[in-house]
Amino acid sequence: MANKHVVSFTLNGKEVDVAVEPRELLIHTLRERLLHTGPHIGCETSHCGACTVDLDGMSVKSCTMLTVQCEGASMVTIEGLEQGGVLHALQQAFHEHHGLQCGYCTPGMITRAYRLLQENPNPSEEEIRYWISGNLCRCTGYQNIVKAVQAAAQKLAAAQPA
Amino acid sequence: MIPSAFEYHAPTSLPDAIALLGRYGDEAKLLAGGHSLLPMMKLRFATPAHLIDLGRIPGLRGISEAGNEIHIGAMTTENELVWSKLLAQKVPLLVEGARWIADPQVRYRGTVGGDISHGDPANDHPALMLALDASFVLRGARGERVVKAADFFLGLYATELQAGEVLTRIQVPIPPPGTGWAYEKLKRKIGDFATAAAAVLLALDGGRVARVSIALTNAGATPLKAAAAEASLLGRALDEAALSEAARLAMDICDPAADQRGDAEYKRAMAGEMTRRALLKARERAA
Amino acid sequence: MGDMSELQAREDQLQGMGVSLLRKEDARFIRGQGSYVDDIKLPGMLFGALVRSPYAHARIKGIDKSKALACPGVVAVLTADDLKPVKLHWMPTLGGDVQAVLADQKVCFQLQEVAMVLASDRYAAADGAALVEVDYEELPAIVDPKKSMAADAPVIREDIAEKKDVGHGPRTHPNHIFTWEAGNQAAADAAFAGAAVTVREEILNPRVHPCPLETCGCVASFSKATGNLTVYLTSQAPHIVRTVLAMLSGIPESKIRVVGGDIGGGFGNKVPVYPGYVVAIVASIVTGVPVKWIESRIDNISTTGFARDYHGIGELAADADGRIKGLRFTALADHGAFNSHVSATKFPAGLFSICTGSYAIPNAYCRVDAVYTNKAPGGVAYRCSLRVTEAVYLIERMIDVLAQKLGIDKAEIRRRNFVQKEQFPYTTSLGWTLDSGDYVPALEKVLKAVDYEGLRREQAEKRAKGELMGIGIATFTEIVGAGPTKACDILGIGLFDSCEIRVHPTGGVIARLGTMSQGQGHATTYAQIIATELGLPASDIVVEEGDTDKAPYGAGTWGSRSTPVAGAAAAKAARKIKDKARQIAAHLLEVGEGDLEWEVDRFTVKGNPGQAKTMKELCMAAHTGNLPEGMEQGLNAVSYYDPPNLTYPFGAYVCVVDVDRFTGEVKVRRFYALDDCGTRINPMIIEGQIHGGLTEAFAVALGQQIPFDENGNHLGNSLMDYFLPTAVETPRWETDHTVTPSPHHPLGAKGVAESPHVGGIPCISNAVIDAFAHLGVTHMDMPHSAWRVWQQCHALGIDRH
Amino acid sequence: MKVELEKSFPLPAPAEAAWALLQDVEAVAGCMPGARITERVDATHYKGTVTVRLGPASMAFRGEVEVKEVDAAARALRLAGRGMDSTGTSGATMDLHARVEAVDAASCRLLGRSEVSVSGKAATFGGRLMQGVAEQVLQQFVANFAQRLPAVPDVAAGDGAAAPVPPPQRELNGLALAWAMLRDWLRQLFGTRRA
Repeated sequence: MANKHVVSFTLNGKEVDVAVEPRELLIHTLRERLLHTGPHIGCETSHCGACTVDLDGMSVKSCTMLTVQCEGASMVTIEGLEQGGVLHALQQAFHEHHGLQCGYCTPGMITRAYRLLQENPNPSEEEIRYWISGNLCRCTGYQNIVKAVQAAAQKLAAAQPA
Repeated sequence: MIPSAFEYHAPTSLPDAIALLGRYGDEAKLLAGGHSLLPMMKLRFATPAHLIDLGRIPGLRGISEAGNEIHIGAMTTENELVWSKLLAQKVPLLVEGARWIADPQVRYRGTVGGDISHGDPANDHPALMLALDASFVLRGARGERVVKAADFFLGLYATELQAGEVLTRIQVPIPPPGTGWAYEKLKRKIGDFATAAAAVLLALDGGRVARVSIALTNAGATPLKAAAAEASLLGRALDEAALSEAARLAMDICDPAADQRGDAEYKRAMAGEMTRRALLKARERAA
Repeated sequence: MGDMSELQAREDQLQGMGVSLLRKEDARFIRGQGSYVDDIKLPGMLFGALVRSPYAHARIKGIDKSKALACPGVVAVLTADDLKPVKLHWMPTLGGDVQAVLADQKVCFQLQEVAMVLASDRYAAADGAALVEVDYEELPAIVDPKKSMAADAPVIREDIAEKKDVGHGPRTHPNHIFTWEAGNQAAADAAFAGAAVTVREEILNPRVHPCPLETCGCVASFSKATGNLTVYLTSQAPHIVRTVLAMLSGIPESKIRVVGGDIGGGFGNKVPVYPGYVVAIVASIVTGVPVKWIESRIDNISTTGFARDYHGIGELAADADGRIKGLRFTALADHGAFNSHVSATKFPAGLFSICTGSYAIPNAYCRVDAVYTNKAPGGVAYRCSLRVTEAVYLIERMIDVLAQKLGIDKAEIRRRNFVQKEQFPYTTSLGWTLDSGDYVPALEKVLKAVDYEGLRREQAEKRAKGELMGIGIATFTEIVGAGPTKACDILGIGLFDSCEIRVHPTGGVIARLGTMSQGQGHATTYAQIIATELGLPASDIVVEEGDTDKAPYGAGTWGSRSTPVAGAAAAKAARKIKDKARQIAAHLLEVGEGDLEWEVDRFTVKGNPGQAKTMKELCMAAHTGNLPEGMEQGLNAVSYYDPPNLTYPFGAYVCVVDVDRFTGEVKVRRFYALDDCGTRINPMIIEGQIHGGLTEAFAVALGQQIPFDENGNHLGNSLMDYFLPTAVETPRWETDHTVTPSPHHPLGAKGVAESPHVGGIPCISNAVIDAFAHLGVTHMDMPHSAWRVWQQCHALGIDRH
Repeated sequence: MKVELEKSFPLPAPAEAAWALLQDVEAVAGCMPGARITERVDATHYKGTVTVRLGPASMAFRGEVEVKEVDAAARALRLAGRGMDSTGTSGATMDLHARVEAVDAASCRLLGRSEVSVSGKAATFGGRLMQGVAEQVLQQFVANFAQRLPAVPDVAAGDGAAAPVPPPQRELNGLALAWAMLRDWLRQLFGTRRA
């Protein structure tokens, strides 16, 4: 189609350029052009959070964001959390505390928790439940997700040089 | 759930944005956080030919103190309100209100200006601003004008905002020290709009109501100022009789639309209940 | 003792049954590397968008494709007329009916599939779909099943109006599907006639939707060169789907490959075959390129696989002490516009006759009348075996109603009616033989854990103050693991399941099964079963499911049948391999097989434990020339397991709620769930399944419902209205267990994932209604949303200050 | 999703003039906010479009209008309309009974009873807004109708002769809504609306 905009942003540390129609949703650009299929589409009305990515230090629902709005942005998706072959503490904790079942909400959930722990490194159970309430999970009942986030928080805190 | 095609504009100055609005008129829509507009576009209820993104205009964000007012840039996000130390200190009602808007992700993107100019009585800021007696700075080709919240909300999705105008700033009078506050919101779940909600500011003098402000969310075509309820409370202690009368008078002005949250009767009753609870909580917080 | 610790070390190394082994499948999911259907991208792939009807009931007077075809990127528009030549405009359903693939002359429910627009990408497809012009003539719609069989009711299914039978016995009205009954009506009536006390209640299980986070979809890829059809799709039962596709398309089943891939939750929604799949497949056959169809969330809730919509009437007859003498349950079942609910041929109302529950009820009768309405077809089993939630909800509600009528404590009345331990196997008056159970200790353990007496005292104090506190109990018995082929089949195919195991020379194992995980952790659980059976470490055991080219035939994963049926097949296949290994060991050790005994991971010579062959050694040996006379090389086996009976897991739950009488809000203060699923294979996974099932029960009891207006318009089909609880609303769950193995299952295991849903819903309802019991309230229909609960408070006048 | 409205409005014109205008379907349609007649099929059948705007949302319906009854003696007529929105995802039907009642030589009352029902997306997502929208549509219809009255050339123009298609009226928009809503709102404040 005519009327394409070239948009540049960094995705998990890499510079990317895409030529998109203004109406193209970020989730489609990520999944179909940039083949980052970690973020998923769950509800399309910005309720479920399966499409959550980290954009300029904010957790955003990429199904309710236009790619053209992302010019110059710095983005992190689930694919960017593992560093040098080492899983992020959250990824490890979700595994160790059985914080996932079908895995569909997991990328969005972990990406959201990643931002939460940067804003609040030592959240209470209440705070975790409140600040992940933009992410729906149909399998786990959240109990083990909360455990996993708490465990990751402790691990990250311990890793900080005192 | 795919929007229809449109032209995208990202002006970097307010005059440019206003010029674009003037050029495209009805064909254009302003894009702030996008969490009201984009879902409507994905459902193809809204099919603007031009989308004007306010996101690249400097100076539309931020919270500052100006004399006896707090000024909030229209593009300030809900989470910025939630985390603002200044607001927590000067206008805690807005922090409490913002905390229960939508969900964390939506609050990162959703803006106070978008929430207000959308003109949806189900949004929370309209009633909050009504309770705070805030004013809105509207900028258009013909310059700037300031409209009181009380004069701004005209009907369902209908506001004083004229074609070609942009809401740039919200001016909130700082309630006097000792003023109690509360936003009591009943909703089905996180992410939902209010079944009913009440915003209250309350000042006591010797245990009697000296000043009170009550506004209701999602109880009619516009946010509602419960003037009669306010009047009934002045000079009285917040006893059961006073609370009941205030709640009843608040319910009297409600004309809620039935939906899956409840029928008109329930929503009216909940508007009364939220008013009562907000008054009680505000009293606890009043000095 | 050193020897013991050495044995223990070997045991630990296996990570077999009983261990909370971390899940093998997590590795890809936590990295965002799962492979769900919408992740699949094939060269030249087209995207299909469905055009759907805005009307619940209307005649199609014409379809104009021209504008859509002129839309950039649009390749084709398919309608029923385009499918007719290949006879694919209608398809058989898993309920014995037929369903329109694309609406043929009329639409019978809102958002029914009318046309599919094929385009280069989903944006162009969406544009094209908006440009297809359909001329409708609106017809009066039936939304309320109670009006469906009225004399003057409009005929919904003109295509079968003349048919006297649609697969399940005689029909009495064009909108009637079937009437099914079980038990002895005369005996039940007699029990009621002579009873000291009887109770009756109308009890609704409203229309809800499983709503997995991933919607349904597929990628169909037909090769004109080879004639091979590959379909990646969201299915809980890939092999059944392949069979249906073969029946439908005439393509040899050997040339059809169905791949399940990773499934983002199913909960019953992904069992049926949906029109979208079929149109995408036809589209690929027609165009010769791959075609992807992905359902939107709104379409998912509106059109695929709803559950329940059972309008029940429960009646119990008892003596003065509350001992139940008779049961009469009937239900009016709203199946929507096509009978596409998934049921075993002989059980059109599923396993509804499990409705005698955990209780010894001498006389029982139940009947279900199913009707058509202008609502979406479906009637799937939402995290349960078909119609078991409805059945258990009825009995667990009714026994509370009976207790209230007699003024007997709700725990006590259950004690008085339980089937006793020594009575198992116990055959109910409706014909099911409960394999094993031990209900009393389970209930007592829970009552002690929550201090039931203390809770009742607190409730009395609260009531004195006018506050509403409710205590709910559910002591349910489930029926899962369909099922004996003599009783259960779908489209004539018996509901057995299968496992094929291949052992490699160095001890690596690959196991393939006919089931399909949607998050249940099969790759881990099955590996643990095989590890224990074969004495090879779970870490070296790879489990594959869902690719019909690789896995042996099976009926899939639904109705908690994976462990009861496929898990048994895995054990059986492993035992065949173990038997061969034993022969090899005897041969190598030059002793008789009878001289060998099994010790964790090896065969040892009785009385001479030094002499042994480990399983690892035997794996290699099986691939050498040094084998017993006439024995073939290799260590492979396949087992097809046809269970002798279903399994009957049970549980005892207690729920405590506080009700805000001014807003109607219900807060679940405490929920204690004790489950008995027999032998526990992976406690961590079991607990996770219970958390999830309880959360879905919470959602159903307190908020889920698919509402319609009088014209059949959806009033709440997005996640704005449809209640999926967030972490904030979801209660914290307390879990517990007892172990009563199944006598007929090779491992003693029963199913578990559905118990918390089936038992949780009545437990929460019972708690909410118990909060009003002292005010004379005996029943309130689900969902117990704030609005509805407030209406009860308002009617009682207790919402005033 | 159905909404029924019954309203009566005073008009500053003789009953005959109002009745004449009422029978001019093109003109009447012209008074409907955002509506216009695009084709006159025959004396009683017309094709047209209606655009309803509500804040950022708007829906354009295409459809037919039929004059069901005309009762000159009672100065009453009945119009029926049905249409489908431009994306094919919503349908709407309207049944309007309108009657002109003389008050005195110079003024009359317009009595309207309408039943509007919508299907599809509009019912699912717009349902809760319908009552409000319908009332605004009607109120603005009457405002436009009253406006037009003096402009009626003479009674003959209404007898069904092919009248020129009137220019499309301004759509139901925020501002127009605002005034009407403001009125309701004020009425609410004075508490006169509570039954």
